[in-house]
Amino acid sequence: MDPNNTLRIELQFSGGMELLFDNQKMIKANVPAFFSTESTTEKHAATIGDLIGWIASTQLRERPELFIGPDGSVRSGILVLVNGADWELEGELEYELEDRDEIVFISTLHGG
Amino acid sequence: MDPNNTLRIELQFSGGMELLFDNQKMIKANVPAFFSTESTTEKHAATIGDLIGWIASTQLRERPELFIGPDGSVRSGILVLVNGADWELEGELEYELEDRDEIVFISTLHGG
Amino acid sequence: PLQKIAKLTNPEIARYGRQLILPGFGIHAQMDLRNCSMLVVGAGGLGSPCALYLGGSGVGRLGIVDHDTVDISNLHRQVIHNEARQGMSKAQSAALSVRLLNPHCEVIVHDLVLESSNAQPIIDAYDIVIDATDNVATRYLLNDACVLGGKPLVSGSALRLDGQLTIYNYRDGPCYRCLFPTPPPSETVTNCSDGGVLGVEQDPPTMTLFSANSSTMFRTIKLRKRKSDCIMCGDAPTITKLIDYVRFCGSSATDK
Amino acid sequence: PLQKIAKLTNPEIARYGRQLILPGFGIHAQMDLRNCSMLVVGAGGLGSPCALYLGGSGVGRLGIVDHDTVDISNLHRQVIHNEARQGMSKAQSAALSVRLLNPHCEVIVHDLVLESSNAQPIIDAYDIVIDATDNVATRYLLNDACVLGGKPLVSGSALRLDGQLTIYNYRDGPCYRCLFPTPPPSETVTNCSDGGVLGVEQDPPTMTLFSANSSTMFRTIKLRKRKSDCIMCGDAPTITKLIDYVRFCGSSATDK
Ligand SMILES: [Zn+2]
Ligand SMILES: [Zn+2]
Repeated sequence: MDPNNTLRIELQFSGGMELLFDNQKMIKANVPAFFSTESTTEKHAATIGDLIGWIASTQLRERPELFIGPDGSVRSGILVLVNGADWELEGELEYELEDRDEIVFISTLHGG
Repeated sequence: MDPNNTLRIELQFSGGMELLFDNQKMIKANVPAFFSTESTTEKHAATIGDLIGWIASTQLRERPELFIGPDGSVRSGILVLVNGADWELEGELEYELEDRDEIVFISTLHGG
Repeated sequence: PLQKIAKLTNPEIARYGRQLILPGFGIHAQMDLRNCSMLVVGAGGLGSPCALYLGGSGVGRLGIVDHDTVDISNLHRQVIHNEARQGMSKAQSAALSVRLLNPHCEVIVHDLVLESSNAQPIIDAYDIVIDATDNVATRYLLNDACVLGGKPLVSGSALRLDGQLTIYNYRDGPCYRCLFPTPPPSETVTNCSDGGVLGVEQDPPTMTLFSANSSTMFRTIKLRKRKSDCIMCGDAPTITKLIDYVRFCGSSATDK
Repeated sequence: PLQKIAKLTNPEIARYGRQLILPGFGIHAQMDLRNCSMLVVGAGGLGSPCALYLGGSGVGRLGIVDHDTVDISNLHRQVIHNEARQGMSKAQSAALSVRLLNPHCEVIVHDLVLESSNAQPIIDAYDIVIDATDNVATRYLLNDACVLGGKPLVSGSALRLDGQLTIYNYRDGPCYRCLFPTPPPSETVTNCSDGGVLGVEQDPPTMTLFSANSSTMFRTIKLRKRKSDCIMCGDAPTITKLIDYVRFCGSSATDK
């Protein structure tokens, strides 16, 4: 395992999320394949939890609090899809990213 | 190349085509990977043209003339998709099938 | 409750004949519609087509909830109203249009703001509830009242060129709180009321997304099942009656 | 032709205000609508929402073609009409509804059957043509007249629970004949007139499919470009005026 590896992840934004990302509905991102485990020097395979932090610090142009919550997950009202399915079916924050995964962030809408 | 090979092809039917196939919208078919070339003993890799003939003779329960035309292509008014794209972009009848291809047959609708 | 009937009248058969011969629909589906009462909450952008098509198709009883009045700035997309009805209650105006279209549909006007104090008996009187509103507090209110009353909740929402459609609390699928346990921060909620979507929904639980400005305009998402630890619809719910939803959702909840 | 205006009136700004503030829409798109004339062919199941929403949204001039009259069996889904208008021309009835919704929209009634003998001047008088009809012969007629007149053709069709939406003859995309050079055998054509779909379309050329009874309800298909050998829109077209479409399509073409 080469810790310099990156994973090719397709990020998509919908329901207004794209406004936080320069109005991009899709970003092809190279995401580190490994992240440091807190308070140790060990590395672990990248999870969605790591991805959310990584996006907030590297991709977000403005107001990260509209994307990430105080607990490090997405803020409430955002649904995450892993390859087309609700992330709850995939383990939520613990899901380990794979090369070429498609991760979608959808903000719930409230227009009637 | 093993001439006994089969390809796993997902057939889909839409716009009323499914009525010809016992109302199945999707059939996972094992299609021969090679077909005989006419008037020789040689075999060639399966094309969509071969697939259409194969479907008409093995899958169709009734009235094959509603599926296949006199020229061996689909009858007029049917659009064929190869992995989500108009088959004209892929070479129409000459397209060589690949394992796990998705081929969709859509009948044009005329309701208003 | 709506009185069930055993067969359609001849005028009903003449009216719905084209649906009756539809493969996969037919007389049984028409009877199900006829013996069903539905509540459309909101007679705005989403509520307009919703009420028109449900009323036209033969729903036996259709309730329409809205406290707003018809304004000229609504008419560009709230097509169930018209210019002469400016100032009329939207629930009244929508009911008028449905009755003109189909006098066989019993239309009930609820010209009121749905709140914790009045929602439960209204919801309980219908078989299916359709959320066509535009604010977060009402979404949680409708969700909780539907879970408490055991009613499926069809939830539509639209903003600009995006739309979302989900059925909650239906056939072991999730409720709104299973997906969104806590309301979004108020600064993330925009109630622009512009856009539009309408559709149909299925097993397994799915959400349908519509986006007019992306290359894949539509997608269907497989959703989680009901969460056993949901405080509303889970195995040991802690919410057993309606709460204060404006407070729960924060100040933005009822802003327009 | 429709007289172009340079700015919206104050009543128009009040009416369309919610659209004007829509990101990605705004005043320019509204002016484009206002200075655009569109022809909706067919005031039935697809024509109903089409005419209502186009009229409401601010199209400057809206033509409606239909020779049928309103029948009780239409009302379950042709929501632009109503019970009191039984027997009235559908084009008239649709025009009435659009005018009630938006008096700023100039509505023109074409109470006639569109044929080779009369189609070209009517098509030529509009900027965009919308095919909401239910028979094959009219689809080819509209396609050919739109290619000859250089008009984009928005084509919707619906049958049972399926729907299809395509823009033809637009920005180097295909015409209907590029996709379907010959009409389908008459026994394969069912004009059940039941179902429904409405949507939006884009570059590159695509077809949007809707199916209410499959797990993936919607899909968007990338279509071929204009075919250089198309007899209608190709580099050397052989059809240079309208033909006999009923004969071309066979006996089933105008059956309902
Ligand atoms: Zn729940
Ligand atoms: Zn062409």
